[in-house]
Amino acid sequence: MGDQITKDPYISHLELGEPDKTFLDTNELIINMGPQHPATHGVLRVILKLDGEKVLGTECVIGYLHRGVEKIAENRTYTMFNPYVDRMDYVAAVSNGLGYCEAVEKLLNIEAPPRAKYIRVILTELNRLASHQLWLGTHALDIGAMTPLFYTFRDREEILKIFEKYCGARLTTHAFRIGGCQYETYDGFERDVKKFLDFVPPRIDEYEELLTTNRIWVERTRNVGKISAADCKALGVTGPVLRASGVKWDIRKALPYANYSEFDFEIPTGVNGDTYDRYMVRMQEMRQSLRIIRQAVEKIPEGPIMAKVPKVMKPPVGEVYHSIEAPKGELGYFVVSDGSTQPYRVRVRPPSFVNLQALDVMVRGQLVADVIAVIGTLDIVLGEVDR
Amino acid sequence: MAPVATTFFFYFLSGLTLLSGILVITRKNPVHSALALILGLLAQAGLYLMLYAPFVAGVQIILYAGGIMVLFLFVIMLVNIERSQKEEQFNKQWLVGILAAVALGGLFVLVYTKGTGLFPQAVSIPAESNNTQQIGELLYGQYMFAFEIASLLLLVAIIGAVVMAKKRI
Amino acid sequence: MLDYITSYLGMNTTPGQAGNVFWAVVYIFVVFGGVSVAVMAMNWLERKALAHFQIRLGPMRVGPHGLLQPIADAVKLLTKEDIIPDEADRFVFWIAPLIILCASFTVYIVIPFGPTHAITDLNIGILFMLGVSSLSVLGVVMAGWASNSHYPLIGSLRSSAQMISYEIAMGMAVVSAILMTSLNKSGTGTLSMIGIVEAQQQQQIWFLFKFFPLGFIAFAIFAIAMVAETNRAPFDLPEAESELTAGFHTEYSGLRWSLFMLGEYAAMIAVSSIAVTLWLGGWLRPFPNTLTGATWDLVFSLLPGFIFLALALIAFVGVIRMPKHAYFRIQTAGLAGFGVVLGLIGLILFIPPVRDRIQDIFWFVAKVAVFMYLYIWYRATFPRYRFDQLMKVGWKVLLPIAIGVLILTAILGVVL
Amino acid sequence: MPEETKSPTPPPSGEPKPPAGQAIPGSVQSTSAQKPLEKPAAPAKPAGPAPIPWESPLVTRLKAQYGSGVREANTYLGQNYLVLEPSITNEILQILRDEEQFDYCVDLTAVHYPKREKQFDLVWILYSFARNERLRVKTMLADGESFPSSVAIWPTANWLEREVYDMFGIKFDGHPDLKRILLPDGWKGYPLRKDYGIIQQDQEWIQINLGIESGQ
Repeated sequence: MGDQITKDPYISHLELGEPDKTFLDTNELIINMGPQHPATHGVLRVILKLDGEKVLGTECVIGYLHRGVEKIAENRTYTMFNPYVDRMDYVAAVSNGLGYCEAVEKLLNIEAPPRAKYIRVILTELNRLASHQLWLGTHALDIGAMTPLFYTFRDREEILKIFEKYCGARLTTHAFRIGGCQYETYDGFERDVKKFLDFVPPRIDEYEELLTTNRIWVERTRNVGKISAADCKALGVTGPVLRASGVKWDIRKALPYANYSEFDFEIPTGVNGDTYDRYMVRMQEMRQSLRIIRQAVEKIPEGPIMAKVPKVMKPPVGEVYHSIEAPKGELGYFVVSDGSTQPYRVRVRPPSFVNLQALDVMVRGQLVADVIAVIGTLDIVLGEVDR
Repeated sequence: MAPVATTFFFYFLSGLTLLSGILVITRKNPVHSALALILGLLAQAGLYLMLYAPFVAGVQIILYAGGIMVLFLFVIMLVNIERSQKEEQFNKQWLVGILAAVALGGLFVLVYTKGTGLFPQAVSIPAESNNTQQIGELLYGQYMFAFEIASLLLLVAIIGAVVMAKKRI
Repeated sequence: MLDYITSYLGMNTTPGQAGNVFWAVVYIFVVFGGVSVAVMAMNWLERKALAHFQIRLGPMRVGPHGLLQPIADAVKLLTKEDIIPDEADRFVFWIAPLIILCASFTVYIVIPFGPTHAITDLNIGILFMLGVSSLSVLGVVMAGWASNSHYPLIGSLRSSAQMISYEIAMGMAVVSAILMTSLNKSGTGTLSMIGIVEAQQQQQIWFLFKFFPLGFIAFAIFAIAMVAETNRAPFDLPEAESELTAGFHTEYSGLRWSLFMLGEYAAMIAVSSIAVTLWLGGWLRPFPNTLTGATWDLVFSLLPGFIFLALALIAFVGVIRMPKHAYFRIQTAGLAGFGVVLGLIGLILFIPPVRDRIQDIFWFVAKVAVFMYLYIWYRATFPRYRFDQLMKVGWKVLLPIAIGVLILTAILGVVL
Repeated sequence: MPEETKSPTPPPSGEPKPPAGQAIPGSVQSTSAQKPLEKPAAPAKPAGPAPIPWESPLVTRLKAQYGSGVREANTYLGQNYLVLEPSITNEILQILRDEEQFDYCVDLTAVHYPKREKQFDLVWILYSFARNERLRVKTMLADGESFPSSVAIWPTANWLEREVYDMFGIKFDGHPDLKRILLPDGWKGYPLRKDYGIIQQDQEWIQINLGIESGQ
């Protein structure tokens, strides 16, 4: 508890208004939130400097879950490293795999066959839905609403069942391989997905019924953790947080990967950039994901699911940066090859890590309870922050 | 309801009041002092009950024990206790203290020697059931002016506190 | 001695008023025992109901449908290690849960479960209840301070600010109900709990519907404030687990922690009892004016028995639906036994003398149970307020409305 | 790492060689000036992707201003990158943000080449919302050399620079709070350097702080 917060405000030129000083100055309180705290979504430690309940500054201490993923990559072959990426953002493992596989494919200059791309899109979007559902449940729980957690976990279960049927794993799926997909869809895959598409929209309505117009929910989230579009860009914040601030930017549209350019979907955006808008953006994103999945299931072509990939992958010397729109923002892989079987360097650009940096800007001058709401709304996964 | 063991309760509550009073001024930790004070206030509430003044007793508990003392504790907790604990608690006011004690003692002796004749004897034990009503009638009838003055004083105090605590209003 | 004991039985008053110490002690044991059992039942009910709100099953293992879960919990809590932090103020740490417990149990002295079913009837009954229940703030503050830790301290500061703020709105709402008691020919109101219910009986209306919607608004304010008073969702900031881990009782464990819980649930039942007494006619049965006559009296007096029989029936349906496997034999037998007990209670409630004396208690408990269910419902539905919003609701919304209702009630009371 | 990218080794035989430069997701739209794979000096096996010069008004402007300070401006697999002299890099980064609308610093990282004289590649990945264009900026640093911090240009560089410092030991001048971010403060060694073994750990730190003999 005795830790001193660093004096320097982190982002000094973002013009943070000095919090009002009261005439009768109370003692400033330094509180250590985490690393084991029910609302920090893992092992995040936030040191809060408080004036009463008002936050004067924060400092994040991270790294408790650091496993040296990037170092591991340098000592594994391209194929062997593939399962490791699932362990970063473990609630959206499929997205991680997609990003890595596409980055290496680009380095190898090969392309996955169309059917594989469709399978990838379906699974990735399902995973986005699952990730958002998990976010919604935990975020609502942080703000004090218990019930949505159970509703979202019930429906997330259906997605995980599809994953399990497809590749045998529920969480760390390792669903994709470099060059395509390892597994052909199982019998009844389309039926399962279609069934899921039919029953989930009413369930999303159900979540919204509990929260969207709930007075307390609106009061707890409106004008909380506001961040402007300019600040978002300056801080490199991406994903739903950026979109909630009004920037219509989604890598799926801006720099399409896989075969997202073939699908018709919209980018939901917010106006105020507050927690409520981020909530609404993610809720709409869930619906858009369903839309993409429906199109993909209907249009999925027959054909091979694996491109011709050499047994021993030796990408030519070179480097490539490839990023995808993960549920949490821009997930990028910067892969450097020295021509050997092992990547010379794999740099992961983790959305959670970069987004977490905005926490300080978002909570200054707000109350302790808002810190919880903002940590929730940033949708961080500490496995990805710390890697 | 017939009174039960009146003498016992009187001495018990009086002793409790005295004991808590002593604790209030001897404890080094201000929180302990405040807690002792609460005990004293509760004991006083009991004494009021014995005087057939249940309304005053109830108000004593609600306002003093439940409200004001909590605010006391609030303030005590916010100041730095470690520091005030180490400081010398008793300041150099022995003379004033002794004078006050002598004066109070003289008063007690006077009351004791003059006996109950000093106070008007209650004509009858007031009916317990409409005690509240009587207090209300007195407050808003006979003592209206004093009552309003008191509330005005409190209002001034509230405004003063707000002005002091807040730079901008 | 025996004469002393039996002399009360003929009296039509509470043992406290009769000055009968023996029966007062008996009543105290019965009421406190009953409350403790009710707290356990509430514990089970909360877990089950919350689970069903959240599409879970809740406790199922200990006893049939988890019926023995509260007992298992109690045993667990009693046998857990009792940790006192090194830096804690030991005496205050030790006494804080006791204060909360005492404060929430003492109020039961004046709760009228029936015209004669109260330990005693004070002529400042409602004032006494408010005063004593406000003492539980002290326990919270002391617990938070004595733990010598930041989260409990913040939790206790929040808690005391919250409880004091809402007490004011609550008090105003209560006063408007008390004003209504004086609307009789002699113009004398009462603060006595029994007197308040009797006033409703005389005026032939629950105060909930008096001067509609004034009574209803006052009741709504009280219903909101009482949730805040007891630190329950959506006003559970002092123990907001996601912000302050567990608030003021973060550092408590085992027995002491269970005392906090006991105190909290007892306080919930107590404030619900106040609401029932003030606005919902206390022990009076529903529709005493419209559905009058001997037939309806009989129907309503038989209702408790039938409800218990229905509960027994539900238990027996559960027995039938139990899997027919040796593994479940004990559970099935337990559930059947439970059903038999319920059925027996139902049958006993049909005996005319019992029926007449018990039905008041039944209606009172039934009304309180509605509030208990509401507590669970709130918890399942609402997110948590933020502290400043909580204060805003208390001071800027509830208090002005409560004062307005009070003034209007006074005016109407004078005019009408 | 221009040394490597300049002369890509031909890929091993048996590797499929789909035509390069087409349908690569994430490729940059505004590089229409590029001519796909027309390098005359192609080796016998023609299809290996190779960096090709990147021609765009941006490069022209920069080259006009800084001349040979812009050491390379190439496109590899449809991705543009600049290799700059360390001395002018910070200046150019500022220009890229202010004048060329690269307002989003996607990532900042480093690559370690222990055999080179200047051991480190410092890599910025930039993105422009207005141009919908991604750009990599690279510069080379020797061990122990520090580099001006770009926190003033993109606040997001704060943690990214801390991570580079944590993992590679590259110091950034003018960083508001340069300290380790993922590893504990007292840790010795920079794990992502190539000379740091994969199971190597700071035994001393582990013994002191965790109270165990070894972290293995």
